[in-house]
Amino acid sequence: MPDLGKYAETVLSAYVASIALLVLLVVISVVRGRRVRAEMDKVEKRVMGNG
Amino acid sequence: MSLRITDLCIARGGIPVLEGLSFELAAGQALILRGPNGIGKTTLLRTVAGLQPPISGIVEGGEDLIAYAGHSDGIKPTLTVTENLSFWANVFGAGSIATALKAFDLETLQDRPAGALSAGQKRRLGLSRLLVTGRPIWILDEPTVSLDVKSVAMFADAVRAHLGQGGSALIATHIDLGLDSEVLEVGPYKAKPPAIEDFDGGFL
Amino acid sequence: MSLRITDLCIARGGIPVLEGLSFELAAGQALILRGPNGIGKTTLLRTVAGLQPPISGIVEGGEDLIAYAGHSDGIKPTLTVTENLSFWANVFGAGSIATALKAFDLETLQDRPAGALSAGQKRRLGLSRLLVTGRPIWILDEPTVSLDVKSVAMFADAVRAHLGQGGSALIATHIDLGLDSEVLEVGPYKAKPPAIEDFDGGFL
Amino acid sequence: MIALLMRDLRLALRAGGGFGLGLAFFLIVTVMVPLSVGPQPALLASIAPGVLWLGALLACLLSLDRLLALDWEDGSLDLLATAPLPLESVVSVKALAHWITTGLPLVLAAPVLGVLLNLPVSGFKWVVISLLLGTPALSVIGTFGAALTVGLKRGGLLMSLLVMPLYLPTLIFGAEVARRGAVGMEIQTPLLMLAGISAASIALLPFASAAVLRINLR
Amino acid sequence: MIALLMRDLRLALRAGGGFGLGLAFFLIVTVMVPLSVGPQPALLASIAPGVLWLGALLACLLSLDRLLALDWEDGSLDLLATAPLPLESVVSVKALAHWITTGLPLVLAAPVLGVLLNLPVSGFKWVVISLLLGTPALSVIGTFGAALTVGLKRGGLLMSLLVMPLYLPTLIFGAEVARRGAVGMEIQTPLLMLAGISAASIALLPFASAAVLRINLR
Amino acid sequence: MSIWEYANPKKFITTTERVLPVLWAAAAISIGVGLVWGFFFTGDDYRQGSTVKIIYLHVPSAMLAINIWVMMLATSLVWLVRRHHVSALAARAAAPIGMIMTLIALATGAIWGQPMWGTWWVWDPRLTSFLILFLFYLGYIALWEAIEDPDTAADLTSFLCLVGSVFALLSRYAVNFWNQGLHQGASIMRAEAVIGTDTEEKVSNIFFYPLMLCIVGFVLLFVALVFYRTGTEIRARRIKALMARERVEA
Ligand code: HEM
Ligand SMILES: Nc1ncnc2c1ncn2[C@@H]1O[C@H](COP(=O)(O)OP(=O)(O)OP(=O)(O)O)[C@@H](O)[C@H]1O
Ligand SMILES: Nc1ncnc2c1ncn2[C@@H]1O[C@H](COP(=O)(O)OP(=O)(O)OP(=O)(O)O)[C@@H](O)[C@H]1O
Ligand SMILES: [Mg+2]
Ligand SMILES: [Mg+2]
Repeated sequence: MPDLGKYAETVLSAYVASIALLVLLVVISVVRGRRVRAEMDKVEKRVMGNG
Repeated sequence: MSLRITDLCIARGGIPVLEGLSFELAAGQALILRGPNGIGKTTLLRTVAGLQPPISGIVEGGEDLIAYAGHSDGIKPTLTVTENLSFWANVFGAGSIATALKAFDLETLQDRPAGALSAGQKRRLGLSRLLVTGRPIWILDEPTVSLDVKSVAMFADAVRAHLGQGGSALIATHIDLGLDSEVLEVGPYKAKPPAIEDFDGGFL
Repeated sequence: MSLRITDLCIARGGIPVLEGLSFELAAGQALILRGPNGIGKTTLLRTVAGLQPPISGIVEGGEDLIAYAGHSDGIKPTLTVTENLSFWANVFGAGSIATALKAFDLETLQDRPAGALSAGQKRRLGLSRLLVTGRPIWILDEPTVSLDVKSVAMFADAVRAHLGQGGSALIATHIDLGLDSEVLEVGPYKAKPPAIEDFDGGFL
Repeated sequence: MIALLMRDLRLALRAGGGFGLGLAFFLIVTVMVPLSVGPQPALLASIAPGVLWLGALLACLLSLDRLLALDWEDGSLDLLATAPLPLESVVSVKALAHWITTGLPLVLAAPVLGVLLNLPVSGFKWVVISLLLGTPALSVIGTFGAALTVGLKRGGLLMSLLVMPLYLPTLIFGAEVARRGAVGMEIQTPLLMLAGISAASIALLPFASAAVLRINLR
Repeated sequence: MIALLMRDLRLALRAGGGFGLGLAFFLIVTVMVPLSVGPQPALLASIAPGVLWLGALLACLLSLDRLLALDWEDGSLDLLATAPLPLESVVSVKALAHWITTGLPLVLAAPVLGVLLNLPVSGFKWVVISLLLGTPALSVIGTFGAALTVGLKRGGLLMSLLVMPLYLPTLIFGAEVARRGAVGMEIQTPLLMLAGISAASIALLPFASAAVLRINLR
Repeated sequence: MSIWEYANPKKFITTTERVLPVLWAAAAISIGVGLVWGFFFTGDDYRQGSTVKIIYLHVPSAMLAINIWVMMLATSLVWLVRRHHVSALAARAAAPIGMIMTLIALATGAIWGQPMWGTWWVWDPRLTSFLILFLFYLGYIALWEAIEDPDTAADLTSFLCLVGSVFALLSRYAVNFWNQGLHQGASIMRAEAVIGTDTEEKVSNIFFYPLMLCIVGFVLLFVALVFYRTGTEIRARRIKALMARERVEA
């Protein structure tokens, strides 16, 4: 851990906030992507099944 | 001056509802559209009136000749019957409102704000607008909703007079209007669902 | 459980429209109201449903037993058909929506947002609400507007079933529903304009 | 009643994010203030509590017109009036739904927007507390206004006009709490008044709203 | 087109005083500002030009939702779209009617409300001039926003969200003119910019509005 | 082979799916290495102390925030002119990314401002125009969400993006004018100086390479996210279409 001096809090909070936002974005994208993909497979199967 | 529809395919909400429709509407002729609820009559009329683009097919001969009357009448509740009507007369730049008021028996209601009319009276006002447009092709979506028997007859008379003057009318309705005109049953033209593999356009 | 109307006088916009109306609606009975546009059918039905007070006369036997369906259906376009219906089922605390969906052939439309229904489909949804209220007295204002022939028959069946279970119905309509029920022509009850000297009450 | 509340919340979520929009309006008003009065930090700090209150109030006000009018137009209110629920509880539930979708998010967002306006650090606590106490009153009073104007086509502006004077006492005491809190003055009296207004409005106004609504329905 | 203008003006007059309401809102916002930020005269004087602009802008914004939505709901827009008028001129006429019923009264009322806010005497002229130049842009931009959201049930709040950022340049230059004018600084640049924005918006935006409206109609 | 072939939804999905793993990995590696390098292995700035490390997050996110809007403008135009659905959906997919980037730039800036300028926020033109950009993203996303019909939504949001871009540029100038105007805060002048000199010096100093790596990483992350999210949007559209098709059959 480098010595951040008196600004440790500032720098760390900036990193934490940004990385949290980035991770949030990726997680939301992936979760929704998975859900939609599963849903599409389901619907496709259903439609192919009866048509 | 005849409206010609050729091989029309129309969609609602991105899904084709009717396809392969072709018909012609000549001067002096009326055509009644029939079909069960949800088949796509409203969609068809809006397409013919130019309010929405067709998926494919051609609508010709209608530009600036069409008067459209849909489910809602475009009536302003705070304006009087006369004011409502003369506004449309002005916009279309055509003729007097007196005959229109007469044809739909609105003379006694003339100075009432349109908001204080009953459902059927409002509808009559909406229909009388057709007469002041001076347009030859009428496109009407369930025009007789809420009308009593007498008013329906009144409307049929108005249509007959319009046809007599060389106009034409395309009418979607579930009831019998007493016009002896051709009937087009749209049910058979129901669009077949597109192939599922087609992964373009509408993503089907 | 019978609805009794005695010597009713009703007004719209401060003007009496119908007066001297008396009738009774017993369990298992349907009554059709007829009359030309603007005579006051809507006003009468709203009065009987308790939405507006009568000028004079008595409406009895209706409290908390009435299900009213007017010109508009109370349908939320963003909710699905099921959501719309189960909301009303919850509010009235009565029974399942499955039979209601079945009776009006809405099962295939179940998960569609109500905003994406055609005019007639929307109307069917509005009518199916009557079944989930569990209320015995139905008061219906032009229930068959926009319905096609098949749906009208479906509606008539629903009414017949309701009557069979001891319910009753008061229906204003311009068309023939195919119910063999009594018809009340309201035309003759049109209110006579009050004496001009009477400078009290309605200022007339 | 729970069904009604759930339906209203669901509608708010569906209709293009009813939740977010009041909030967004709040944000935009707060942004617009510096752009119109100028960017000086000291000036902004001194008007910050007032601006936050004013912004919250306007955001509330603007969302009122979807409170009852939609239900009126599509006939739901007619049907609710004939349903077994008393109309008093219908309007109360509607006010509650309005608060949850509008008032609460505003309270939570106020501190963030305080930063933009250079609100002094000591002020944050009191801004939040005063809004938390005051916004329920805004929702209930607003419901009364909405019930008054429900029959009018686009009564929105008229409603604002009617409701604004009714909002004044809440605004005055609320902003006073926030302002005094920010500079460390005594706040007990306005705080008590604010709480009193909220409590009394919640207890009594639903009866007035229901009565007014009944008149509008007929 | 004249018929359309006359109808819109008449409707504004009838519908519970469309003329008066924007004005009343303006008045109330101006009154609420001292109540929420506190009554100190010097503070008020320094924020007065900004507050007047902000109030005018909000009053404009709030009246937008009756600009097209009513005509949409009752089907008039469908009928107008099939009428011999080009849609571009329909939206222009509607924007003009909006300006006459909302913008113009605001311009006329601003000096009176300036008095309430201790606006310095030198400021009156510039407040009026800047509003006169800026409000037409507000109406035209607002029409675009209204056309975008016309298909949505109660798009009102969403419309505010979309329109507000578009209003910002007008607000900034307008308020700048008013503020600089009040303290006697040079105002030429912002005045030119303001005039430029107005002229360009009036010339170009109706085409965008008509295009958007056509999309919404189909 | 024309680039427009990728405008076919299926082709787009299969192609991107092939490159996505590489993109994810490259993005993760460059961001990871860049941030670790910057955070652990670069010294402090003589004036800003260790806060200079924030630059590795602040600058890439700020750059992306602006450029994503530009990309949305381009894809919107493509949709309006050529009507390729993928193009419109890419714009839709990019908007939330842009909004988050704007948020990161604002957050890091605000956190940085606290020690540097003694306040979280000042109405500096650059900061203000970022706030306005945030509002544009918000409105754009809200409009997409609010409209039911997908093609209508694509058309309307494209128009909003077009008109919005013009007004966003205007705002930028307006804001510049507005704050260099009346009472200029001294802190802002200093900030401008900091930003200005840093750019001059950075090219040759030790902060530059990790910063470049971070920028590259952010761009790669953006591309990966857009590809992935566009795929999601395409699938969502297909679900909608399939369900609607079921209706037609019923
Ligand atoms: C919320 C506040 C802030 C916002 C919205 C913001 C925004 C921006 C933007 C838009 C850029 C330009 C990126 C590019 O296009 O290259 C930038 C760069 C930069 N900012 Fe900030 N900033 C903020 C606060 C700060 C603070 C407090 C500092 C430090 C004192 C700072 C230092 C820098 C530096 C050093 C650069 C890179 C130099 C350059 O590319 O011009 N920023 N910031
Ligand atoms: N907004 C919408 N989004 C998606 N689908 C819709 C929408 N509106 C209607 N539909 C569907 O499109 C089809 C055609 O509707 P349309 O309104 O044209 O029917 P219609 O023949 O006029 O029926 P009705 O006799 O009931 O008026 C219907 O199946 C309907 O469910
Ligand atoms: N808001 C109002 N203010 C004043 N008078 C009104 C108002 N609404 C309706 N009326 C008038 O009251 C009378 C009764 O209207 P009502 O709606 O009850 O008629 P109705 O029998 O239902 O007609 P319809 O068959 O056309 O629906 C009509 O003459 C109508 O013009
Ligand atoms: Mg139809
Ligand atoms: Mg009636």
